[in-house]
Amino acid sequence: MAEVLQQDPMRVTVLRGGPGAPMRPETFEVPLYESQTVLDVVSWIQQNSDPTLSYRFACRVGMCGSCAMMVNGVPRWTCRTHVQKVLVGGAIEVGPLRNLPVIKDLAVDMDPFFDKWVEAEGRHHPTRTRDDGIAPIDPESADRQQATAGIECINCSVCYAACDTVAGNPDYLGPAALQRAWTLYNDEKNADRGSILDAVSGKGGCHFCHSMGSCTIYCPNELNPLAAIAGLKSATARRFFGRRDR
Amino acid sequence: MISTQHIDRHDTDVLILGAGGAGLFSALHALQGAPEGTKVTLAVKGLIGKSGCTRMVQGGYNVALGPGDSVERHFMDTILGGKWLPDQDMAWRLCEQAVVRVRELENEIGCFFDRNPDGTLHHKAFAGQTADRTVHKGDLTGIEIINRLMEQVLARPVEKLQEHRAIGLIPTADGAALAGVLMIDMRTGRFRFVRAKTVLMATGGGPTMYKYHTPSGDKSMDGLAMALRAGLPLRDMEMVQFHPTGLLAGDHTRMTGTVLEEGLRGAGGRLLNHSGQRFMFDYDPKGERATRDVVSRGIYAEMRKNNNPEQEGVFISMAHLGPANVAQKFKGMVKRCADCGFDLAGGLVEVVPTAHYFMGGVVVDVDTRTAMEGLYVAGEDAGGAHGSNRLGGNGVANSTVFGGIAGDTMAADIRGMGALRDPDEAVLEAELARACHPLSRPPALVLPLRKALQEAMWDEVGVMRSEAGLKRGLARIAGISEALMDVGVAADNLAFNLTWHDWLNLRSLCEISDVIARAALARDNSRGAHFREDFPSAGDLAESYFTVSRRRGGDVDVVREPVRFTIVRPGETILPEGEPDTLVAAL
Amino acid sequence: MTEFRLYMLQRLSALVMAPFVLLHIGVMIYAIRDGISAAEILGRTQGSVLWFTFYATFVVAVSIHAALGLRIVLSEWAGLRGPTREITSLAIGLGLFALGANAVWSVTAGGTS
Amino acid sequence: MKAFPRSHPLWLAYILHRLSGIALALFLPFHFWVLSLALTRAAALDGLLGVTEMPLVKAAEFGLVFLLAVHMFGGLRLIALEWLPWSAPQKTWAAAAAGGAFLVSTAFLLRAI
Ligand SMILES: Cc1cc2nc3c(=O)[nH]c(=O)nc-3n(C[C@H](O)[C@H](O)[C@H](O)COP(=O)(O)OP(=O)(O)OC[C@H]3O[C@@H](n4cnc5c(N)ncnc54)[C@H](O)[C@@H]3O)c2cc1C
Ligand code: SF4
Ligand code: F3S
Ligand code: FES
Repeated sequence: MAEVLQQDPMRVTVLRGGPGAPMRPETFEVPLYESQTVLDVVSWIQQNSDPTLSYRFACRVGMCGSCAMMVNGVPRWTCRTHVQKVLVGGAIEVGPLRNLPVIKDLAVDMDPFFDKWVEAEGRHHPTRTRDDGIAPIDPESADRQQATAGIECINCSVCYAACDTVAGNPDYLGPAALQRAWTLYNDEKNADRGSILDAVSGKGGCHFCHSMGSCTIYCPNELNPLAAIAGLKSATARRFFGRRDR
Repeated sequence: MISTQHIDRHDTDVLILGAGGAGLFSALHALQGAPEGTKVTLAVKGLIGKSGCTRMVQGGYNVALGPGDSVERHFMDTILGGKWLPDQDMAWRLCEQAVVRVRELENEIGCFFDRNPDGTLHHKAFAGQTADRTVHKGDLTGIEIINRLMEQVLARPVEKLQEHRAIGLIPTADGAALAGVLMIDMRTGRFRFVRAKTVLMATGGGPTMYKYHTPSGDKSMDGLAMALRAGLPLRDMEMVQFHPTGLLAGDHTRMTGTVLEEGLRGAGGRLLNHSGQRFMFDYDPKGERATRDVVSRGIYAEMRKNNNPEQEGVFISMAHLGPANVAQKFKGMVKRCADCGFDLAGGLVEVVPTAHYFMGGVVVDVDTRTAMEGLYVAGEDAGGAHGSNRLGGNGVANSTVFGGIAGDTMAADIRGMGALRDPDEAVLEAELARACHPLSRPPALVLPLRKALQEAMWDEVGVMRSEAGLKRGLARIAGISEALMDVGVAADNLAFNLTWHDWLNLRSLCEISDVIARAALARDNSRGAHFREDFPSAGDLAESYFTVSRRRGGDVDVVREPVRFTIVRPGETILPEGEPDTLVAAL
Repeated sequence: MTEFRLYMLQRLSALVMAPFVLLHIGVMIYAIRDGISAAEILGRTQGSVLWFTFYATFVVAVSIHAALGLRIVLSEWAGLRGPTREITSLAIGLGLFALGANAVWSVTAGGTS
Repeated sequence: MKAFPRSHPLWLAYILHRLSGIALALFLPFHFWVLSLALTRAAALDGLLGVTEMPLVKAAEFGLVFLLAVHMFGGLRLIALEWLPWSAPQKTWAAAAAGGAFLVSTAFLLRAI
């Protein structure tokens, strides 16, 4: 079995609270192990030290995108963040994900994030039915490559937490939803691409992005929402100058 | 004390429990098929689109669309893989409808599965298949399926009850039909009773009562435990599939048990024992490429030989294939290991068989109806389609196919249903009391008991079983269940109280663990995932039976029922004469 | 006006300004070489239709551009929303235009030609 | 709690652009006012322009041209990024913008001294 790595436990400061209870830091001592993630640390506290600590996870392996938190001020998937990577002087700080309402302690309400996903027309608009065959699509075509670039987004909201435009503008759709719209815009199976451009040109649309790029820097999946949003801006501008939608 | 006075009451028409492939598909189909104005409610223990295992599907989705493949061939593979135990009508429905469902996923839901250079769908062959049949999106197929489904559901008028945990199926006073479901709004800690004309249970099973397990943390057999308490018959409950290569990283980390993908062995990955020797050829001529159950037993046997608590597992080694090559071919897997501190491409990673999938489940008909009016079951909660073993790629096919069917069926059945039914208040009260049990006990840690159950199941009811072991297992489970009743949870703040839910998880797991052990005792032969060291032979195929477990009074009884060979009999095939046994080129 | 049109207006006004800014900086560098005097400036600009058009276009563009730019800053950093924000940024635009027009007029009106 | 760290080139380019935009918008009314003095009170303008010889004011002037240059190059970079086909080396763009700005402003400073 894995050994406790050192005598001294790490000091873990957790930001706790929620609506009705102002957020306050609380520090715990947690034994340090080899191969230990931040999610393990938070779980250790709940399972051994303070049973009322709230947080969220599901898959444990970076697939579901429900365990993101602020770790030392940085938004991260906690299940895929090795403690050794973030330990500073034997301590770490964990807080709820930024830019979303806190439900309790480390668990945030992700509904605004998904409402915006829907608002950005972030869903397939069919051109075929289940009675038709599968559309033949050249995987190397330029459009498909653009669509493929952002498809592995797991909607973890890390980019959303990293973006200062989201922080300042509650209407802003945010990097992930806009990236999804760009993916669909380039998907040749998707109907009525014009409606996607309409959906991202509204009061919280892609034009509010200041290309600050924190989304791209912090996306744990190495996706590039900045580029996707730039793609949307250029598509809308092209349409403005009278070029047809593809 | 919390009483039924404290329950929020809520009504809907169609209630769906769970938001995996089965739950989400049923929501879409119910909306498509039900009369105008029908209210559809989705209640889920986690977040929509984020919880459950459908999202974690890596390998892909089996569908007979590949070159030369046919529904008949897919069906035969499923029956042979299930060692003649599947319900043949369900298996047929699965294979036949998978074709429609994949087209629906691609064309209506918006999934994009990998293509060949000529633009057609790419198919690969999972172990145990005789054709290239598995469609996939890289090795993140589940993310593509669930993200696309989730978008469609979120954009439609579905009532969302997220982080609502179902805790009890509440029948009508006469017990003839289901009235509704009791749940906990986990965010507030309040109870809510939802009446519905039809309820789909799609909570996804999840054998997380084993020391090593792959499913997501929200799955804890709640659905099957509820069904058991409601007196429904459960079949094939002894059938727990182990994946041979789960990560072993210590019992302090949630990474332990998570899957290292099948493709690693397929590509030539080697398994080495504690002394650095390859061993799989001692167990099977296919070596590391043998089927999951065989490799799992091989590893288990090596572990037992070594019997060293300091170094429990075996190792997977990829380096001989060239670390750079491995890092490129298995990018996601290598990165995942690296994030957690392991070098998969160049070093050794310790692995162990890990409980992966639960073949057993509620007895249903081919339209997902159960013995209780108003209750439907689909996905991993339903038994029958896989028999004793699920083929890789048939899991997500099963949940999406039968989820859609459940939606259609509920939409049709609801037309003939009158008013909402009233619950049996006595059952409601009993379920409430069950959930509140720990709140009036002195608080203690839940974790040690969870670990104890996981050890007991791994030791006695795991990869290899015997009568003596299973009996020991039953005694250990009973002891843990009893101890759990003395573990309390502080009741001062029930909002998002994970510890209370840990307690409830463990309660469900104990209830179902007991059934698994009993069903395993009742099967005195070895089929698929179920291996009895004291009965290693498969028994007479023509006399195949499946187990049905059911709670009557306080006790669970297990009976054997003969498999009905409605489509094909052992020794026969439905493939046309002259069809080759396999279309997959031997490696 | 839709947000998208405002965005286009802001970007296009910026593009209009770009050559002006370069030219303006160029002129400044040239002018400042031997120190600046009012007479010098006025001698160059007064009565010139060209300079008038040059600076007038700049003033129009910069009023639009800066007002729209600050409109976003005000909403993100000062939390201004709805009519408050629109009126404030309109005032900024008009104010800049008024001051700018006055300046252009002062510098280019009168003189010979 | 630790602050959210933002010190990567793209974010710095963003904040530089925003602050320079705001500073320009604050300076512009003053600039217009100075010019408007031209016609009515040429002497006053001369007085003001004379002040530009003082080192402190020199530095301020340098700062303003720097701001204008920074903002313009930053803005052009943004528009290129948004409208021209996206190219990956983003950071190069940002660096080039700052570099260009610095070049122009030093040129200005050198000539002015
Ligand atoms: C790591 C991994 C890899 C896999 N790879 C493959 C593969 O390549 N191919 C394949 O075919 N199959 C694969 N499977 C199996 C496949 O994922 C499952 O068979 C299938 O997804 C089950 O779908 P489901 O809809 O029944 O359940 P799930 O997708 O698990 O969903 C269950 C839902 O029920 C909810 N729930 C649970 N309890 C409650 C409750 N009490 N109240 C309310 N809601 C509740 C959960 O939160 C969740 O939303 C894999 C499984 C795992 C774990
Ligand atoms: S783009 Fe990246 S960071 Fe943003 S939600 Fe998707 S996966 Fe997460
Ligand atoms: S961080 Fe925000 S401002 Fe744009 S480039 Fe990314 S969305
Ligand atoms: S728990 Fe799923 S991404 Fe971390």
